[in-house]
Amino acid sequence: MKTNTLILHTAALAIMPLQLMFSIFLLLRGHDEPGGGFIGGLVAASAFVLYAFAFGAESTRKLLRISPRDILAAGLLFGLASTIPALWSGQAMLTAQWWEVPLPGEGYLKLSTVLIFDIGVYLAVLGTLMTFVISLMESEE
Amino acid sequence: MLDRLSFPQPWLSLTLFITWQFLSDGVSGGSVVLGIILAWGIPQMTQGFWPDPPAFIKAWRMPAYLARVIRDIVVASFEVARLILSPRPARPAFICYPLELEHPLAITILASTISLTPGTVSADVSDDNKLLLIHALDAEDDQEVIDTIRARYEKPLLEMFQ
Amino acid sequence: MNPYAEYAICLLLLIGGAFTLVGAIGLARLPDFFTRLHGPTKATTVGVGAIVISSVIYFSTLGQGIGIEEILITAFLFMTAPVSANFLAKAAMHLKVKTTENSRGQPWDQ
Amino acid sequence: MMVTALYITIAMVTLAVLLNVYRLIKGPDAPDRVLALDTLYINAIALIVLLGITLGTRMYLEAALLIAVMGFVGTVAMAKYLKRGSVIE
Repeated sequence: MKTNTLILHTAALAIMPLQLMFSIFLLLRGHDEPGGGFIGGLVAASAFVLYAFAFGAESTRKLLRISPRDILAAGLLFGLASTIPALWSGQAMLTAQWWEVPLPGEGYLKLSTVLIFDIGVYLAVLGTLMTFVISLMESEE
Repeated sequence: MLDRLSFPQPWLSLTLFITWQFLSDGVSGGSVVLGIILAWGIPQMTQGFWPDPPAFIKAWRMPAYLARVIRDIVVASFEVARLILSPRPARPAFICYPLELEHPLAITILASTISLTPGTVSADVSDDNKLLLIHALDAEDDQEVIDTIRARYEKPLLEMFQ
Repeated sequence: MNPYAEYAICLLLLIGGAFTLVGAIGLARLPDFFTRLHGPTKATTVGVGAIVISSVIYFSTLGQGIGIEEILITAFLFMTAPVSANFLAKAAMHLKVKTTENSRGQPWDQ
Repeated sequence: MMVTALYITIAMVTLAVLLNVYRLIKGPDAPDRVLALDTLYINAIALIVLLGITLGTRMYLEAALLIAVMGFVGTVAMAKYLKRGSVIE
């Protein structure tokens, strides 16, 4: 059965950029306000799922460029990497470390192992959900 | 390599950048840098899938159209509220609306407008993008509904997407 | 607080609540699926839009700045409501949901 | 005065939620139930915004935006399921 998905195509293309931006926003504000890697990854995954509904599994793979399994693996690596700086300075594993990088103009870019861990969670959630959805779609075809 | 560094959809990039400045509570060095990265990166991901842009969009006509749609939405909701609360049974009907617009983006805008305005919901587009199926909550005459939509919404959109 | 802002907030809140309620009444009492579709797409979207705008006015008179989140919520609702209505209508036509006797015309078979 | 208006609005939205639940339980066909769920999440956004005004905080607005984003994807997924008999393609 073929249906005309014109409206969904256009809507997905218009809504996706907003969802992706919102997911990055949630990821970055996770330190001291509600938000964080998990929910950010969920919103990003929902953007790609909407895209997959409109255009199919094949073009979603093309859009992601990297295999969703590799995204998941990269997320786990980031999570592991965030534990090492604490060991370096002789503290217990996963203790948060903070660095402040001065920016041109005023203000500091605050970097921390918490952020690296959050990015890891973000990528892991995104990778897991996209692995589910894309392989389910391909098994149906 | 050069096209990797360009902004394929300047309007989308600008919208994303401005929205990001508001989201991150005021303009600062970090928010500008991140905003530029986002405004560049997100359109890069999706640009290949947009339909070819129409030759020329008269974007300055958009505010007038939006103002008309918002006014109609407010009027429409009072009309629908009256219909829902009145004891008289409504006369629902399915109407086939022949489209004059051709560009997918224009058809989507028209369909969304129809869904949000007086007593009509756009239900489907035919496979050749020539017909729009509309469900009207209370229609005395099919032709009257078609004429209203043609005059109020499709004409301005046709002028915009030439 | 500025009394005019307060009147505007009250008015928008009451309008919003009334439309949300009317949308739900339409959903509960109209005869068939396609007529029920009209309640949520129009009345409820407008109702929630009015409530969200009253929130914008309230927080900006408190001096907390104009909230981008509220504007994003409104924009998002107005972008998505027609799309989901369209999708549900397609699904209902595919399942050949019954329509009331007094409705004219039939959805074409896909 | 504003507090009164706020409470009246909350009462109206709550009544709307109850009517939606009635349609969710009764709704003769599956599309009716999905439509009721769609309306429910929009009403939940209204309730969260009203809660934010009552407590005078803007902290909950992100939650409302999140519900708007995820609810839409959920409705599209369920409509897709109804159309094809399976969620995916």
